[in-house]
Amino acid sequence: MFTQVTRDVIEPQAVLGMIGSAADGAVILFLGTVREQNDGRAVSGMRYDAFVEMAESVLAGIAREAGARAGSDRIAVVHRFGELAIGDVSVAIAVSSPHREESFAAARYIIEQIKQRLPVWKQEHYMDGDAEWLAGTVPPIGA
Amino acid sequence: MFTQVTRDVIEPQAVLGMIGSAADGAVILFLGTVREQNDGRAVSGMRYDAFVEMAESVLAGIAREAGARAGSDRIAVVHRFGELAIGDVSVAIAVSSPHREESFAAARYIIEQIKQRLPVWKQEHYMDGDAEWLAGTVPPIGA
Amino acid sequence: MRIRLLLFALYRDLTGVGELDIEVRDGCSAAAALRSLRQHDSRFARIPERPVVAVNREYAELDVLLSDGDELALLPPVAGG
Amino acid sequence: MRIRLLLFALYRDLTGVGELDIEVRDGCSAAAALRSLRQHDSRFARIPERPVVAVNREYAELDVLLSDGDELALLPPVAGG
Repeated sequence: MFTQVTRDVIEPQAVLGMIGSAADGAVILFLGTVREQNDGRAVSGMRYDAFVEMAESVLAGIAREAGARAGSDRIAVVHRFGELAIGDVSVAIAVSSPHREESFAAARYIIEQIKQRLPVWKQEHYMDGDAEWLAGTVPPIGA
Repeated sequence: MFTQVTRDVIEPQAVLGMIGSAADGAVILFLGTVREQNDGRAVSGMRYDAFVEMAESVLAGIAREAGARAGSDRIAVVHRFGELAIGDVSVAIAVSSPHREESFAAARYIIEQIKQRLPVWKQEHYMDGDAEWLAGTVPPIGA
Repeated sequence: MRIRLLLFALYRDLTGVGELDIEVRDGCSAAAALRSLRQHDSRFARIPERPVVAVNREYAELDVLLSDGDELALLPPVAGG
Repeated sequence: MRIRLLLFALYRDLTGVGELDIEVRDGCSAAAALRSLRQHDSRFARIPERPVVAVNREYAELDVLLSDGDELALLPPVAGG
């Protein structure tokens, strides 16, 4: 199991290389990428702010939970922060498991939990020079 | 949209490289791989037989259906046939879309339909020298 | 009329036949072509009486009528992925 | 006692403060520390009265009691992924 919150560019191939096993028949890779448009406004880039130390620990917890549900420890999750350009990968989630149901469910669980609980924030920069922190989600306390 | 039924080794990175767009915030890659064990028997390898010309056309149809549902034409699917070793990728499905729900649903739809409809057959080779065609699924006629 | 028969995977192993051109009654159905085949060629005895078929690379019902030059494929239950 | 305050994203922009060591009453709750902060430092007036907080890098209820040296983070609603 591997989790990381990093300022470095995410290489999908490297994340994929961290999982997989001869026992596994299914591999899922999910990538979140920066879109050129949001709610109809032209986006020039995105700044991700993170409470890095806490995010590392929350992310490790999410991966452990997903692993327990999927019955697999072949899970790698990397979340980026800092300045991202259009098309840049903000998050990569890779899971492998004997059968596909578990991999799909684990990848989905991880991205949903990231959105609910990871102490990370996005500021969109718009083509018109404006910038805005995106409305977020109040994390369930006790999680 | 790209679909292919091929004897060549599948390179996940190449399949991933065929999709994605500045409009998309989510990318899914699903890989099916050959497992070292099935139903408790040690597997040494797998032979995939395919009705290649028909499989190409069925696969293109499945991708089109998934694209219509997901509202995305950023879909690439490659299915391999011939002799595969443990760990080899038998199928790669890549989808990108503005939001993650559509990508997850499209990838899942494509793998389920492949299992129901693609004219492809698997013969498992076992460590004890035995070989067996795996029981399959009767495809829904009219599909 | 003449049709082309294709067999795959288990059905090819059971019959030892991958491809075969056969003569059938003009305008007969896929089911009729298969019945005639099973009667006249013992290699086909082990193929199920009502296999999944494809005509010209599309899944078809067994009662579909064939035309000269059609390609009739006998398909074991599929197992892709 | 002394605690360390951390602010992120919108809350850092609203206050101009990212990190701050503050003196609070011994054994007070996170809520009490925030009330005192809002009364004595006008920069914190624009922070919601009941923000999400983390104490020592774990989400916590506002009525959690603090200890000397604790790290109290004020977290806007999160938006990862």
